[in-house]
Amino acid sequence: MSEVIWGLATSHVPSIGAAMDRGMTADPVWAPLFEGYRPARDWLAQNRPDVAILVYNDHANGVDFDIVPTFAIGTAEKYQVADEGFGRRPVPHIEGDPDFSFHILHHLMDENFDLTVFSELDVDHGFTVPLSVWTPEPGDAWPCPVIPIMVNVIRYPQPTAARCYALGQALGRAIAGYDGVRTVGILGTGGMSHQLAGARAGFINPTFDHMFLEAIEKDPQKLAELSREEYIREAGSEGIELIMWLVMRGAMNAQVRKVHSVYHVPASNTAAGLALFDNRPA
Amino acid sequence: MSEVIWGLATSHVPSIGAAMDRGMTADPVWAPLFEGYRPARDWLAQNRPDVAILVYNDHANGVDFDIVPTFAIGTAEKYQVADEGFGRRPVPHIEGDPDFSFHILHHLMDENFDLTVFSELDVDHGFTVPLSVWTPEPGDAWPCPVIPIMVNVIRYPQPTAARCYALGQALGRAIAGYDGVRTVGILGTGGMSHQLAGARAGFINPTFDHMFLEAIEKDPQKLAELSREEYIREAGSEGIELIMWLVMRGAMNAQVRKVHSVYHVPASNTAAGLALFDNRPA
Amino acid sequence: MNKLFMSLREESARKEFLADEAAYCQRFSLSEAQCAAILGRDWQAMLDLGGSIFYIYKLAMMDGLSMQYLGGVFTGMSEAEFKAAMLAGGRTDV
Amino acid sequence: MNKLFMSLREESARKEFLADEAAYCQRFSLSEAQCAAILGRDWQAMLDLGGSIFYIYKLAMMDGLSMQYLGGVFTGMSEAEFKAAMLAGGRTDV
Ligand SMILES: [Fe+3]
Ligand SMILES: [Fe+3]
Repeated sequence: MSEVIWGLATSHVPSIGAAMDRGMTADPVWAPLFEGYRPARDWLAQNRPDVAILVYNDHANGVDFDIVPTFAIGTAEKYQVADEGFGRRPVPHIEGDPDFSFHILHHLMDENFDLTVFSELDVDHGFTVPLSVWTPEPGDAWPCPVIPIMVNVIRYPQPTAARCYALGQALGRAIAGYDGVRTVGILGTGGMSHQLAGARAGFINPTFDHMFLEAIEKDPQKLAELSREEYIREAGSEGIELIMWLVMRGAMNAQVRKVHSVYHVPASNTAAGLALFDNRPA
Repeated sequence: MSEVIWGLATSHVPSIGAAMDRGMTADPVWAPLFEGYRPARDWLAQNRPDVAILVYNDHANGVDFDIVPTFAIGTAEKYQVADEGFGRRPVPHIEGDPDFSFHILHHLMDENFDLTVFSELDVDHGFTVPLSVWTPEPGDAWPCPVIPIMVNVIRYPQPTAARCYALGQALGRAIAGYDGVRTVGILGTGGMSHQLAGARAGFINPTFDHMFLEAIEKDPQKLAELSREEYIREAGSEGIELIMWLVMRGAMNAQVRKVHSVYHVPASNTAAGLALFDNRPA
Repeated sequence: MNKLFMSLREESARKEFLADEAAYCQRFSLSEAQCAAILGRDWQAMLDLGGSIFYIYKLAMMDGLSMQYLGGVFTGMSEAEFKAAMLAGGRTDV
Repeated sequence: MNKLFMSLREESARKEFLADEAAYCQRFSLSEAQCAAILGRDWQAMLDLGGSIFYIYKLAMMDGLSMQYLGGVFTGMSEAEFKAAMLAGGRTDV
C-alpha cells in the first residue's frame, strides 16, 4: 500500500528554468512569481516523498518528430536532461524507479490504458522546470526518484480531458496497490493559458485560469468534461497542456486540502500557475 | 459509409517471404503451404478493396529498441520496406492513405484507445510477408493503399486479447463512419503456435491452433477471454501474436463466411495458418 | 521540415547547418518554398508550410531569438511591443 | 546489448562491427559478460544476459545462421536434428 501525500500542479515554461539558471529570480519581472513559490517550496521541503511521478509533455526534444505517443511511461533507471538546442540545463539527471514503473505499467495496461513504454528517455524543460519549481537548489541530486508519465498535448488529436482524468484515477489505484514505497508525490505540469504561434500569439485568459485553479481543487469532473476545442479556445493552443493537471488530480482523493496557490502573468508568453494540495485526511 | 468486405488472417514468418523471394515455393518443404494459399489468392484477386488495413507487429526493425507502443497507427503517404539486417525485401514500397488514417485515429482516440502515431515508418516482414501471401506477384505496386496498425506482441506486458478485440470493434465502427472509400480489406497477422527462444524452442501446439482457427470464425469472444499467460502457455512465447487476429475479427460482422483456410507445419520454426473470411451478407 | 529543425538538437548539426544552410536544407528533401522560408527566416511562412512552433523555435534559438520575438512577428509587433503587451497582462481580447 | 544488435540494421554498422567486434562492443557500454557472449557467439548467454530473440537474431543473420540453428542451440540439438523435429510436426510435448 502506497499513498499519494501531495499533488503539485505547475507551469513548466522554459524561461522559468532559465531565470533560475541565470540568477534572475530577484529581477522585478520575475520576483513576484518566485516570491509566490516560496511557501510551496518550504512546505514541500518538509514533506519529501519516497518517490515522485511527474506528468509532462515532451516538446520535440526527447522523442523523434515522427512518433507521437498519446500516453507513455518511462521505465529507466536514469533519465538524462535533454539538449534542447542550447546545451543541457545545469541540473542533475533524474533517478528512476523501474520496479514501480513496471508495476504502474502493468496495472494501467490491465485497466485498458494503451501505454507506450520508454526504456530510455531524455527529458526536457517540461520535466526539469517543474522539478526546479519544487526544489530550486537540488545540489547533486533531486529529492527522490521520479517516474515520467508523458502525455501528447502538442499534436492533434490530443487525448481528451476526460481520458486524462480517467488515467489519473487508474494511476491512483495503481499507486494504492504497490508495496515497494510508502509515500508518493505527484506533479501535473503545463499551462496555464498561452498561445505561442499565429494571430492569437500572446493570448492570456485570466478568467479561465482562475476558474481552472478553483475547479482543479473542488470540481475536477467539471474540467474533465471540457472538449479539446474548449481548451484551445479558452486557454490557447498551448494552454491545452492543462489537461495534464487532470492526470495528477485524478490520482488524488475526492477531497484535498489546498496548501498554496499562485497565479502570475507573464512568464515569457505564458500565464504561470502553481497549486499545491495535501492529499492526506486532515 | 465504408464496408469491410473481407478479413485475411495469416502468419507472417520471414521464411515464407524468403521462400517466395528465392523461388523455393515448389520445394517439397514449402509446396503444401503455397498450394494451400492458392484458393485464397484467387478469391482475393477477384475481390480487390479500395484500401486495406494491416494489423501487425514490428520485430525490432522499424521502431527503436527503447520505445514500445502498445497500439500505433501509421499516417504516412508512403511506407518503405525495412532493412532487417540482410537488405530490403525486393517488393514494392507501400502507399498509405493519410486521410483515412487520421479518420481512424480520431475515432479511436475518442473511443478511449491511446494510440501512438507514426508519421514515418519502415515496415518489416511482419507487414510485407502478409502482403506477399495476399499478392504473390505485385509487380510495381500492391493492389491498393494499406494502413498499418501496430500492436506490441514482443515485450511484456502485451495488450490483453480482450483489449485487442475491443480495438477491432472500435475500428469497425471507425470504418463504417468513413466516406472517403467504399471497400476495405483487413489483415490480422502473426502466429500460429511457435516459440523461438529457450528450452521450449520449436514448440508447436496443433490442438490449440485448430481450436483457434475454428473459434476465430465462430466464437471470437472465447478467444478474447484468454489471458496473456494462456496464450504463451498454449501457443508459445511468440504464438501470442495471435491476439492480432482478434483486432481483424473485431472489425468484422458477428457472422462471417469462411472462404478458405490452411494449416501447415512447419514454416521454419512456426506453425503457419491462413484464414480468409467474406464479411458481406450472403 | 520539422525533421530538419529536430536535427538541430545536436551541436554538430548546428555547426553544419550554419556553415552552409542551403546545402543542409537539401538533405531533408524540402520544397523550394520551405527552403526559402528557412533561409529567409520567414517565420510565418514556416508555420504555414507545416512547421510546428516547437520545432521552428529550435531554429530561432540558434539565431538567438526569443519566443517573444516570434510572438511579435506573428502579431505584427516589435519584440519590445510584444513584451510590453505581455507585461500588461497578455492579449486578453483575441 | 539490444541497442548494439539493433544498430546492425545498417550496412555500414555491420561492416564496422565485423572489422573490429571488440571495439564495436565497447561503444555500447556492455558488461564484460555481455561482450564475451557476443564475441564468443554464446547465444544462450545472450538470452540470459537480457538479449531479446529478435535482436539476437540480427547477429545470427549476419553470421549466416538461421533461426533453426538457434533453435538447435537452445535445445541441445544440431541444426539438422532441430529441422527434423520441426518437419516431424514440431515439439508438441514441451
Ligand atoms: Fe509546454
Ligand atoms: Fe512475428
